Amino acid sequence: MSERIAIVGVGQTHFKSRRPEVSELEMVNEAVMAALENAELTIKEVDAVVVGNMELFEGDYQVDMWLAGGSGAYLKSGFKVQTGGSTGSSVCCTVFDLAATGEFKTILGIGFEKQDEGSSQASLRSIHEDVFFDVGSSGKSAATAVQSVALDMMRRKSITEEQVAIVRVKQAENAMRNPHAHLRKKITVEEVMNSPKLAWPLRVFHMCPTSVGACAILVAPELQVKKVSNNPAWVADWTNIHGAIQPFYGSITPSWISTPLGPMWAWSVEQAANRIYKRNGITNPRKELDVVEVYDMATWAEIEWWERIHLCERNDAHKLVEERATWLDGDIPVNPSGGVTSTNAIGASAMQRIAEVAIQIRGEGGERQVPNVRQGLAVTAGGDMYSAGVLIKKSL
Amino acid sequence: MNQKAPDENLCVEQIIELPFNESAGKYISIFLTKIRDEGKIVANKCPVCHRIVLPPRIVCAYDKVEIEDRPENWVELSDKGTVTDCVGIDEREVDTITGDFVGTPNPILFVRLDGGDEWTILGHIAEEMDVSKYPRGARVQAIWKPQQERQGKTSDIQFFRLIRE
Amino acid sequence: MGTVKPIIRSRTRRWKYTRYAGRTGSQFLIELRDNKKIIGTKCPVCHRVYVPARSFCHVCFKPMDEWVEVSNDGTLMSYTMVYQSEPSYPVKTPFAYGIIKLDGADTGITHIIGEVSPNDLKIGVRVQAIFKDERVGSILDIMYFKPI
Amino acid sequence: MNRKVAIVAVAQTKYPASNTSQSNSELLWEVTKKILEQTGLKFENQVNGGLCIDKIMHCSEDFWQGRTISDLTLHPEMGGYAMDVIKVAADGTQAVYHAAMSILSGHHEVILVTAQRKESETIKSSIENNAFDPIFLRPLGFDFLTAAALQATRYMNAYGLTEEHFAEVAVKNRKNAKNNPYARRQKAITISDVMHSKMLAYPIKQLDSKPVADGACAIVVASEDAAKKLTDKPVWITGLGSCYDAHYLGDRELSHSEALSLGARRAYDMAGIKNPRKEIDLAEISDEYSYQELLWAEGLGLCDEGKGGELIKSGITGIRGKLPVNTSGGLLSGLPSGVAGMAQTAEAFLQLQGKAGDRQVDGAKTALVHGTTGPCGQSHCVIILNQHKGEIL
Repeated sequence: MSERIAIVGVGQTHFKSRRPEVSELEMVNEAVMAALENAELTIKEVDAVVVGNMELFEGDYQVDMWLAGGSGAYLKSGFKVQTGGSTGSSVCCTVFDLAATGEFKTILGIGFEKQDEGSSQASLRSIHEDVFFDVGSSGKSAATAVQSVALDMMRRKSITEEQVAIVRVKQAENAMRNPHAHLRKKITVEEVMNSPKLAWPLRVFHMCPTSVGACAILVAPELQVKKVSNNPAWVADWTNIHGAIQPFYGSITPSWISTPLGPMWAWSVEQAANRIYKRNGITNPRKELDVVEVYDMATWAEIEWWERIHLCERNDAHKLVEERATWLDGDIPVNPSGGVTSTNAIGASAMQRIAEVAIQIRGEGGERQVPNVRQGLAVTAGGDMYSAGVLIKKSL
Repeated sequence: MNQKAPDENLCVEQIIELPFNESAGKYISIFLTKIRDEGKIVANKCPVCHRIVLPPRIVCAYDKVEIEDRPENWVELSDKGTVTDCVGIDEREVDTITGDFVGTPNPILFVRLDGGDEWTILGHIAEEMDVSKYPRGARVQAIWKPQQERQGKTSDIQFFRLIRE
Repeated sequence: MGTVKPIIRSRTRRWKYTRYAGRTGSQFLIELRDNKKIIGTKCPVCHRVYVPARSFCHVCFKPMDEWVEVSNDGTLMSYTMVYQSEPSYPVKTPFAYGIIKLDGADTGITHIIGEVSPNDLKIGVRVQAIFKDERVGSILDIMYFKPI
Repeated sequence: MNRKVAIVAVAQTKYPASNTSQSNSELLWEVTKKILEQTGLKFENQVNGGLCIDKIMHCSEDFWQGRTISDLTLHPEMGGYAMDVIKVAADGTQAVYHAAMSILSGHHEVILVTAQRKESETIKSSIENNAFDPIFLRPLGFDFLTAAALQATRYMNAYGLTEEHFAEVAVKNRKNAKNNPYARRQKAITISDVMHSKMLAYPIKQLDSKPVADGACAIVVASEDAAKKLTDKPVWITGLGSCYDAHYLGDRELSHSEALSLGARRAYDMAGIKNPRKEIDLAEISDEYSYQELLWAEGLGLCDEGKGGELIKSGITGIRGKLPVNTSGGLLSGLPSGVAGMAQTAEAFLQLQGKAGDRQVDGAKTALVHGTTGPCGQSHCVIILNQHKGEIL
């Protein structure tokens, strides 16, 4: 049977917009060392290393090769996995699978991005650039995707622009309590509402930053967990799902323009959560979950995900704002870390969602700790409609 | 000698240059040849769900079955259609290597072509710069380049122009 | 729709990167540039001296903070004469690559071997670093290693 | 290990030097379609429980398509909609490794593993250069060929091997390819042909080197219960091992591979193999450059260290030898990198099912598949396949 597994350590660098003083390898090593320290383990107890990032963002082919010197992979098993923005959660799901075989003692998963070394814009553009569909492709930025979600929410009267700004302030407040977060600055509702428009109703302050940093997790099967950890975050379930029905081939992108099946991104997020709920008998997520981390590439997305993962009824997101339910002291805190809106080093972002839930379960959240966390959910979303859902518990 | 932080943060500038010779493959080649030689937009139709797939593909992503290259599976779409979304280009992207602007300054149009279904949306550019002229539901038509200038790319269509019906 | 000739299109994709050498890499390159010196780092556990210098001993997985200056002379551990031309090669073919264990180092540095004919390339040959006059802080500030 | 995992089906395209008539996605659909037809399987989202493909493991790398998220335009052709999909960015053996582990985890029952690559569409060397340290190695222009050449020189020098030894590997593998219907049609070559082929980087010559290839491969990996329902001849994956080496060539003793020995030991231990030379009936070994088949054979313990030359001379690794190596024709006959490890796994599967046609190794029961990722085999993956699932205690 499959082994029960737990996260026994989490490590992160401090996230910034630039880190010219360290190489990519040195930066990754910081997260690895932090994870080992957090788990009170040495690299000797690790027997597999799984790495993930976006190849063209730093221009590294088979980056796990060069990184072997700093990732700890030397003479250990492992390989690289990559999807889109969900790369970090794909690494986690891979690590969880490996751990559940019981064939390994401890597995290290690493997600990172050093966006100060490349041109993220050009690398992102390469997603949809096409020789044959050579016109009209530049309109497909992440901002366009979020705009369509935002417009839809406004039409449905799910949320007001002011409420979105209030949620953005919540994200900033949480980030200020998280020493690792990138944007740690107090902002006001007025500042958010007066920030420049990107594509109405989307504003600059709603969007995630371009960050540099790395995240690492250590996962072990039960037998090893009992030996090495007195504070494991048990990974009860995980799932990964891909939702694009018609890929961005050339200029055709119904992926987020309204399709007969709705925006695909949202669809995969909802599916990921639904699978986890169904398999784990969760019928009232707002009540049964103590903390939630979502992949909020923009403030609007966080709010859309509230509905998609059933923290409230459809069109009722505004109620969660009115009740301040998703605030740190609310009944269902979302993104105590400050979320992707505060920190976005792409390859690390999705892993940080899972890592933060583990941190909360382990009671290591410091100023941002949510009291009495027994069970938490992380849901991620990334380019080409990849999503993952991970359920983490204090005890199984 | 003990290590101290270096006085400077050195870096290496690198440009990765990869030449590609991409084949469009069978289905996209049919699509592009029709554009180039006949000024027609073709799509294909899933034999199971009858969804129309634009650009044509060998497989229906939804049903995961092959859309065989048979006459009954091909559909010719009109070059007229309805705007579903229009996105203005507020800030033009500059290529970090060449310093040139990327793409055209024209707004990006998503056009649901007549003769298809809710899936047959083509992304292209609008003739005029004013986004507000292209509200959802506006009717537009493709303006083709002259036959001799067409190369078998979607840019063989110059842009979409508003039409009155 | 019958057979059509496959449409094939050429284009070149380009991306630009600024790769940071990091704290150890920077110091190594600064020494090359300013002092024509080659430096390594020494592992506090296994005492291996790594050249080029780097921040961690991958064997002991320990940070290294002890600098060691090694000789500009060393011994050829392996070599190849390259005839095939590829865009990434910094010099015209034919040219030689080698792995050189510098005196005082425990690992080999990989570089170009210059002023050498194929017949002189042998494992065990002594070589010396030849620096460029104009140095910018790059591994290519060493023009090549040449047999002595 | 209580659970068992087996390969139940494989599909391949042909591997020509260049395939301009199919796009990447059309190549991929060719193998996915064959798998669906062979097994009758459907995808999880298409059925209401029961036996179905419940995960897709795709193997590709962004560089080869010049596109961030390389799998993005390929999902319809691997059945990716509404499915659990993970992309492994390494050699195909690592994707099979990951898939097999996911089955052993108890979280999946049937996994479709796919890979496709069109090496003819861009320049391999220019991509490979980016696998090296960006500060100390990349500016020097290294690619896998020149790194391999340094390794080959060191290897020859350490044990007195000659270029002829390497040439013999190329001759043997090209000969084997003649009987492999998926391999491209090429004329037979002699030692002299290899020795007189164009010198690329001493001691590696044109015919010592993997030619450019296009193609796709798909493999279905399943749990014991599922496997038994899907085929009466499952091929069991009894051993899995993987291992990284150091990155810098000068940090490694290039003439032997500690990482491979370790990776192989992991696989042998899992499979309960004590004497690989006796217990393994055939091996598919990564032979991107001819010397590598010998060096890796040493690392795998198929001969003593430094005895790779004797191994090829003895004929043991010939198709009628005691331990045939690369009956498929190997990478030297033209397999796309990345896809290569999967194609070699597929070959071992066909051999153990007794379906290898004219290249069938009689009585083959246990096979070894080996793949590498990175320069000079910086990362190795070893898979042991067996006709019998074995009861390891």
